[in-house]
Amino acid sequence: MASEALDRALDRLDGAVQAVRDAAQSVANGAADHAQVTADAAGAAAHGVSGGAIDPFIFRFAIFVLAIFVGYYVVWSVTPALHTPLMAVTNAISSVIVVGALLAVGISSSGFASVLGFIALVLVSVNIVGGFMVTQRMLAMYKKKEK
Amino acid sequence: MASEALDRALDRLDGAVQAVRDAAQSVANGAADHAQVTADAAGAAAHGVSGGAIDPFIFRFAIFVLAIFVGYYVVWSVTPALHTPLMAVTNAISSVIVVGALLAVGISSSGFASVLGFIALVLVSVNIVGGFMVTQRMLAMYKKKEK
Amino acid sequence: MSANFAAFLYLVSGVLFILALRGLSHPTTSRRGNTIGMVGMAIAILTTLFLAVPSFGHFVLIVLGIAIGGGVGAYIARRIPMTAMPQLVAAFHSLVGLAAVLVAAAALYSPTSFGIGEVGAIDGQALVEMSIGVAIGAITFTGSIIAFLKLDGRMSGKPIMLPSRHAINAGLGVLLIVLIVALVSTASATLFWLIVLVALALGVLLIVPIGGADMPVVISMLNSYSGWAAAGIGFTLGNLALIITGALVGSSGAILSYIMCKGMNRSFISVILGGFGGDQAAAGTDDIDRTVKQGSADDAAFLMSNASRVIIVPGYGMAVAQAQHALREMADVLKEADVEVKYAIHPVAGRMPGHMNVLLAEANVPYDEVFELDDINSEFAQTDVVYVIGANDVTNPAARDDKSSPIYGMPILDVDKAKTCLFVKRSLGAGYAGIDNTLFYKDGTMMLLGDAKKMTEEIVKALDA
Amino acid sequence: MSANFAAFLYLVSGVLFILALRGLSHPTTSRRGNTIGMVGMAIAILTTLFLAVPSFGHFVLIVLGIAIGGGVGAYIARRIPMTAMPQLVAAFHSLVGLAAVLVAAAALYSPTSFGIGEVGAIDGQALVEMSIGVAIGAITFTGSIIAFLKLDGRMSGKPIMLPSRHAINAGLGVLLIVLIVALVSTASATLFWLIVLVALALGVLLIVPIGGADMPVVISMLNSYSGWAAAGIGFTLGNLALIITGALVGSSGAILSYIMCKGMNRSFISVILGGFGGDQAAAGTDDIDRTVKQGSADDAAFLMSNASRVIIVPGYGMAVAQAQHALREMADVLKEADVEVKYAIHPVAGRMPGHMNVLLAEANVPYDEVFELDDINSEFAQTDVVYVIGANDVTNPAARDDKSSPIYGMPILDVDKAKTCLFVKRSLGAGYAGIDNTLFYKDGTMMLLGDAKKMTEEIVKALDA
Ligand SMILES: NC(=O)c1ccc[n+]([C@@H]2O[C@H](COP(=O)([O-])OP(=O)(O)OC[C@H]3O[C@@H](n4cnc5c(N)ncnc54)[C@H](OP(=O)(O)O)[C@@H]3O)[C@@H](O)[C@H]2O)c1
Ligand SMILES: NC(=O)c1ccc[n+]([C@@H]2O[C@H](COP(=O)([O-])OP(=O)(O)OC[C@H]3O[C@@H](n4cnc5c(N)ncnc54)[C@H](OP(=O)(O)O)[C@@H]3O)[C@@H](O)[C@H]2O)c1
Repeated sequence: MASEALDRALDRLDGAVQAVRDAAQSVANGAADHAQVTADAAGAAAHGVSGGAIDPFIFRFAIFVLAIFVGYYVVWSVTPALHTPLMAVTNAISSVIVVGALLAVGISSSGFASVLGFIALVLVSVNIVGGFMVTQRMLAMYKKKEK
Repeated sequence: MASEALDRALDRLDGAVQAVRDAAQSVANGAADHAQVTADAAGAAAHGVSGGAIDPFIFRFAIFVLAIFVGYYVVWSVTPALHTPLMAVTNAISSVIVVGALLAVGISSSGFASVLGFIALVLVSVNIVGGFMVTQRMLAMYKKKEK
Repeated sequence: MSANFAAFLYLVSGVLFILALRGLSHPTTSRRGNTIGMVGMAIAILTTLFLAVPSFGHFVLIVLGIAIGGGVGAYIARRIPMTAMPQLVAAFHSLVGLAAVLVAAAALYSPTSFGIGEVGAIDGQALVEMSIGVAIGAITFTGSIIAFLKLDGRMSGKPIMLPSRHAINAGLGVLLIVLIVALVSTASATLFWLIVLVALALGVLLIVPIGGADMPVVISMLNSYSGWAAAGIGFTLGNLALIITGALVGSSGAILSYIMCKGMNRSFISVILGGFGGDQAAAGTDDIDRTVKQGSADDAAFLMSNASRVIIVPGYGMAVAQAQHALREMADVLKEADVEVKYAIHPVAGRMPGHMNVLLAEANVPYDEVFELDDINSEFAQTDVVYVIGANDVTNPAARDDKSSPIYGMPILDVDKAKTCLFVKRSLGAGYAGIDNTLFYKDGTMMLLGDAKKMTEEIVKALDA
Repeated sequence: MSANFAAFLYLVSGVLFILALRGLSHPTTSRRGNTIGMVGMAIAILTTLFLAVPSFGHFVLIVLGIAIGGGVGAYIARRIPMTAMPQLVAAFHSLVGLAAVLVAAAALYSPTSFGIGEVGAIDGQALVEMSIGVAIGAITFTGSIIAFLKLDGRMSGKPIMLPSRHAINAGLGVLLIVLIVALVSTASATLFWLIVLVALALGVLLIVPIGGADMPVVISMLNSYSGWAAAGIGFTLGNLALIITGALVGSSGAILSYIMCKGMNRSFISVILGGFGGDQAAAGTDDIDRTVKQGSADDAAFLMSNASRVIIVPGYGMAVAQAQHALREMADVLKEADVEVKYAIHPVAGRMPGHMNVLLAEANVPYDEVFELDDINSEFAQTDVVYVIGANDVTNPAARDDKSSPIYGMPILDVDKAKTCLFVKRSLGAGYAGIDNTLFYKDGTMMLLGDAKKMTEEIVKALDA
């Protein structure tokens, strides 16, 4: 059984090597989306029917769709009295785009990209700190009747 | 620039080929989880910092977590009057495990697996048809006052 | 079909299942919701067939399997009486549990068709997910069978308390974990079947000590389990529809269990540990030395026809007696005589959530005459007659007033605040909780002892006369 | 840190954001929710730093950037008056929009650091996602700036109607799509910046024709946009935190827009097409030929101190006059005199959702004295005095009774059902909708003409006397 499996695996090895070669070729040609092709081809070679061969985009899309459902429900459950803080806090959390700014400043290979990233970083930092703090300030004001 | 890219791509090619070899080796050794390793290694070789190198398990887990949130909200929004149909219909939809049974019957390489799959297929078919139909029957009874 | 497109379609099917449950937020949208669910299932099945195209022979086999199972399912769905819904749900759960076990076994013997490796060399992560799925599936299978037998009356509802059962269960649980670890490192089929065996035993042992009347919580819990099992298999197959559905069903069961426990003011743990309820519910007929006002159907008819507002409180006894149709007739006669009639449903009236609502719907009671506890509880004070039919615990003022009562803290329908309270039941016996109901001895209460259906029919006759 | 672990942490951060919004379902849990949100953000930032470890120099740069931005943010957050929240939110949105554009540009010039390919050879899918993100980001940027200027009064609220603006906008939209397609096939930086330019212009053109008073809907819509932009960038980066957050923020903005449109009984489309509202709100002071009963602070004090129940209805005018503190004082005096005081908030009172609630909270009004329309509307009939302070449209019975009114169908507070209705405003002018309010001429109404704050302070004095 092991030798049979080995044969099959070797077939796949060939496939994967071919895929990697194709990908290298496409890089040389300057074509886009080569990375994807490599990964998919290699993945497909190594995987079966319903396993890891799936484009991560599908997963991300699934996550996106489900997050919209969650957003729908979670926002409808916000009490109207807190709609203003809701606007402020969604503002703050949408600044999680800071991860992009950090990548640009921290590890970018282009000076221009670093500059762009730095500006973005300053802007979203205003938003993050400002957004959370102003929400905090508002929420601190909501009090119950003292008994 | 193209030749520099080609060099890098060739480096990666080597990595991917090595990964595929490793995988073949591990198949021969009968070790588990080789397929995953192959895909990951090949994927990692072909991708950058935050791209497709991520184990699909993480994505599936994210989907699972978000689906639990959705489930939480969607079930709490079910009117108590329909809790019995809810139990019946969740029963029906949990039979989507039929996809596993179909794979087992349809394309399995082992006769025993096909037999198991066939039994599973019959059982879940009872559930699917029975569950949806009995829900239908119940729901058809809920009527508004005629004005 | 490409794996990507298939994954997308599985996602679509998962989303359709979400929308199916969402439809249940209101009776008017619920039927469309159910149809959406069917579409989702059809998409999942067709996608699988297109993704992994079977040979003609196998295709025939598949059609055959679906036809046999579907036929049986359709037959059951058409014939089952509404009062048997709790049993039916339990039986269906057991099927899902067994199917999960069989699918996991098939994956073990034919890993290539599931894309999880080769025979004897299955992906480790897949083995973990699979063995969790199979263990939960097996527990669901036998657990649901016990629940079915208890609910269907084929097995005594009395809790069966094995000596040192907690130790045994804990031991089996540990054994299960050890076996799973061993399976992951060896992928041996023997270990797999050992896991199945242990889990099957655990399923029986976990459920037998739980009293028959706690079965609804158990069913919900098993429903939740079957969801998690499906999700486990979903991870193995990398199938989005299964993962999403598993999470949905898992949450649904958990929430329904929670609602029931809260409605009974009991902790989930105490239900699961078992030993509560059972046949003692029939006992408690001892201290009838206190005075009880008893009445006849004629008395009841007289009182109700002279009332301007009547609230009907149905309970488990109505389901037992199948009195819902007679009840609806009675309400019709009263409404014709310009009496305002409403129905008040306690969250745990009957033996499963929403039980009373289905039965009333079956008898064509419009759902806008049926109210939940929170919405109607303040109205009892302005009500002339309350007609309590086969309900007991859910009206017991001890839950509200007597701190020493075992059901203290459970929300109840304040039927004692109405001017007159008519109680239809066969005896002065207790309900499911086995607790005496002080309402029987109250001034404003009139007991109508007898079978709920017969009594109601007699009242209808008296009203018509 | 491995990419897998990082992805897991990003997921955690996304889930924490969900829990942060969930906290807002009640004031008591809201503060914890906000803290959870901060933790989520911290996790996202730290994960990124550990995943793509910067050199020391770059690290210093990052700390500097965060310090500068954070300092400014903290300063603004501390100093901003509560009445300026609508402007602030608009201004913050513009920052997110611009940041999205800059991040996308950085990705274009340094694709390797984002893992989306090489310069000049960027992954096609990433380009599509990126250009959608950048276009939405740019529209959000300029659109929010216009909204900010209008809300802050630095630009006239009057709709600016360019000739054939729909054609221009449609043309720019088509151009945008063409440019995006071209960008995907060439990955040219010039095209990228062209897309940015066109989107910036579109942002301005889309918002200028919308009247100042419709800005709240616009802000919400832009909030939603900024969410979708974030999600777009999230797809490019394959970052779960961004994708989840984008979807959350996108839904949140969309739902708030919907709530506002429903509260105003207008369609979202009619708001977006613009041309409504603006300075005509100050007009409408013509037909004062009908009799109006006018009163003084003393009259009001007398009426209220003799009442047993008073309901206060605040509106936009209270915010303008900053009268909330005086109002709270008045309520305190009344409560000491054993008058029951409640506040009734219309869903679109003021100029943004929840506007009145924040202002009242600022003045230490306990939130359990503040009620939503649905919860209090039936109580007006049993109320002696309603104190309407700076509200107008939300009380206009025309919305309920006059089918020809442009606001017909908008839910209103039934203040006209109370025994007496005190109206504090500066004139008999109309509110935001520019419609005459027939309530002013009703028998039970007494107009207290003057600034809301001054009038309330005078009433407090009169009550104390
Ligand atoms: N709904 C759920 O999801 C759920 C789940 C778990 C547990 N439970 C428990 O179930 C109970 C439900 O309360 P409940 O008030 O509906 O029921 P109950 O308290 O169990 O009382 C039912 C009553 O119906 C009477 N009865 C039985 N058969 C009858 C017949 N043929 N004709 C007339 N009367 C008949 C019985 O009295 P006689 O013997 O004197 O006739 C009994 O007292 C609660 O204690 C609840 O905690 C409910
Ligand atoms: N909240 C939201 O989210 C939102 C969003 C979009 C649109 N809107 C719209 O905004 C309106 C809100 O209704 P509303 O009743 O709160 O406000 P309104 O109808 O706009 O009326 C506000 C009134 O306050 C008076 N006022 C202004 N300054 C004052 C001052 N210093 N002292 C005393 N009175 C003063 C004005 O009358 P004088 O000039 O006579 O003083 C005006 O009639 C609705 O039409 C709604 O559709 C709200």
